[in-house]
Amino acid sequence: MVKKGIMTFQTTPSIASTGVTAGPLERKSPFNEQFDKVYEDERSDLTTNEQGHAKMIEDASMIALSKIDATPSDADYLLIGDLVNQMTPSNFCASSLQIPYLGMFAACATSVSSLLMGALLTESNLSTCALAGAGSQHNAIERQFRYPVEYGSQKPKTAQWTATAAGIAVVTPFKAGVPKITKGTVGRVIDLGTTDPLNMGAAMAPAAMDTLQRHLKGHRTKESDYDLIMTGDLGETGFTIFKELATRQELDISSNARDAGEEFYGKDPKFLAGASGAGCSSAVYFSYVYNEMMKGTYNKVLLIATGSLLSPLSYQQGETIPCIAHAVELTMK
Amino acid sequence: MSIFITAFIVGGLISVVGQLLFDVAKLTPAHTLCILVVTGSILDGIGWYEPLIDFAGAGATIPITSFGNSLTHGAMAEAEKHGFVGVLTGMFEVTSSGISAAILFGFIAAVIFKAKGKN
Amino acid sequence: MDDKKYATLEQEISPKPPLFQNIIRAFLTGGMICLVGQFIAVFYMTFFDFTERTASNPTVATMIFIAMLLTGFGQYRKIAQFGGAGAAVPITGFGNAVVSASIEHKSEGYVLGVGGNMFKLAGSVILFGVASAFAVALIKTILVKFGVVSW
Amino acid sequence: MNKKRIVLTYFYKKEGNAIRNVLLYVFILIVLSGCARLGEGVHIYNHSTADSKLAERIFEEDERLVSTNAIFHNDDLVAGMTVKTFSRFHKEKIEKELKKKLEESYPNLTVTVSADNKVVHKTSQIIQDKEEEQLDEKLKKIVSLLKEET
Repeated sequence: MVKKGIMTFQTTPSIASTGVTAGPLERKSPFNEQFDKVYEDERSDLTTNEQGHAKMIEDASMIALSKIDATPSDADYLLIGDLVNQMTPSNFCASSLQIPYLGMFAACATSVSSLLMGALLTESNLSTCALAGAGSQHNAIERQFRYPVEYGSQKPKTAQWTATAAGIAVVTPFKAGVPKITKGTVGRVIDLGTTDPLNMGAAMAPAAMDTLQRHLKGHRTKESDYDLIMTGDLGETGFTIFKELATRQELDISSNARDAGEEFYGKDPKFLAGASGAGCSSAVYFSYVYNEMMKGTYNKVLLIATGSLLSPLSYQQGETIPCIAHAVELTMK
Repeated sequence: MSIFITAFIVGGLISVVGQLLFDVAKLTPAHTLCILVVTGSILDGIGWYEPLIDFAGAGATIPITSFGNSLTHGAMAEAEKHGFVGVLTGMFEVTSSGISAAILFGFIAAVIFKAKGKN
Repeated sequence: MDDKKYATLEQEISPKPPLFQNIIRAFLTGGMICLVGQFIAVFYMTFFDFTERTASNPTVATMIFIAMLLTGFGQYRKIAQFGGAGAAVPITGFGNAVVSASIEHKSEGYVLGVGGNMFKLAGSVILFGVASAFAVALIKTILVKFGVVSW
Repeated sequence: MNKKRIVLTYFYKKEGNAIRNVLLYVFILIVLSGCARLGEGVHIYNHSTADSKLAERIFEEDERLVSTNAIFHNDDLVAGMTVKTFSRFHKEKIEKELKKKLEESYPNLTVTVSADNKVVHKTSQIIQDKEEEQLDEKLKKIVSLLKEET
């Protein structure tokens, strides 16, 4: 049954293992303990930020594969993405891993869009081991979208800090004892005319709400069915708006909704509204959420990763910020 | 020694104007700085900026407005001597120590430093 | 939900910049930087052969040098987050814009990276400085020729 | 890895020291710039044949001045003056006015009047040290410094 982006996976592809790497600053994160590898150096001891970025994704992939005793030659597909121009870090990572590669781009929602793609390939019997995930590196992304890292500009409280992290999940056919991908919803691009690139949370919140509503309606489930509904990187401002929108739609998510970006740095005011970036949602989803599901804390989880599809060119030309959100439902059973 | 007090106050007030352009007029830093530079240039044209420098010293020479002022001042000094041709030649003669210093130190910094994502 | 309705909702929920606090901080930071500049100017006047007029050049250069060090050690960003326009408006902010862009683009090499991107942020200030200086000098020259004002 | 961290922490410590040092220098500057001056009022150092009384009156009568250091030497009259805070806006005007007055009173002398900090400082030094040798050269230097434009 596939209709208007509503997906149900009959064979329940499973996430056999995950690998998460993070930069040195991410030690401040309350999820720090859950990360598989934390670098001492933000460039992973390489010369440029972009090389460090590629290395981080590569290491995450290798860690994820090693957990199921596999090597890159056992993997069928590499479905990864990042935010740098033309996704070069992902491309270089794919070049060194030599796994058949499909570049994925949904900005910060790449973690879920790649997971959905991995599940589709597995569902249709085309893949037995697909790597899905995304990464971001603070310096490389800030320079891409905003100002040079050392440039002094006063950021408002709504601004978010791009996380240095990468998260990779290995999607395999049904496997007992690990989280399974049961449902998914592909988001629509929602653009409510916001133009402030330093308030991305507010731009993305309506997209997250649209996808949540469509997911609940399309799969005939209720918001209270989920142990956890986790949005990607709305940040403090965006998440507050998201909850307000939910109240207006008469959805009660006060007890089970959380936001990865808001919590990523432990609500440290130094990081303003929280974390953002493709690495933020994938790191939290594939470490904390995955581990908690393995422990049995959560059984049914809805992950809604949000992404703002802007470029420095588009907002300098005065365009609005179009946003997207993809949802994936995981169950432990 | 009152020059130190006036420098502090005038420098602070020019910064406050910048902050108002940031927060109230919602301008980007680049737009704000351009407006201030043009303002400095115009103030020099009507002859108000030099008295301000006399009054506040570094309070008027350190803000970016002085950049517009020094360029305009150079151009006008040449224009006073040579008329219309002076406006043009003046433009090529005047430089700001700010630009040369920024170029030189920017290059040195690029040799020495690396960008860090620390918070 | 339409654009306008959402815009009001967003305005309601998004935290406003604390205007009063920002102004105080900008005043203190901007004032402090100018005060340091004044000390440097007095230093040059006292120990070297500079008058009030001529001291401003070495003062500006020294301030940019300090801005370079602060930028390189990652401190200027913090000053700017605290002081806002107080750190952006003084010439040190201009220095910071140039230095930060240079450091950032070092990875593309000294010619294409540093040379090509140094004025990425500060270039507009130079453009408008030079253009407005030209316009103002031209207008003033015309006015003087017509006898409306004198030099 | 470890070594790198040690180097980094060293730099951070250095940074703290650097800031402290800057503050120290600033403090020294205040002390130095504060003490090398003559106090308020008119200070005249007459090293010529001219009568300085007239100049003294001109300076004393002008209410916008805080202090004046005037040096008469051969054919030169060099005066450095500190102007009241809010009169600094009209510094140039005051300089011109006084220069005109002095030139009228002393038609034989070359008059240089300036409210520039540097001139005040230099003239203070000369008067305090009661300098006689090389006075000519020193005065010429002051005048030439003032002529520099940028």
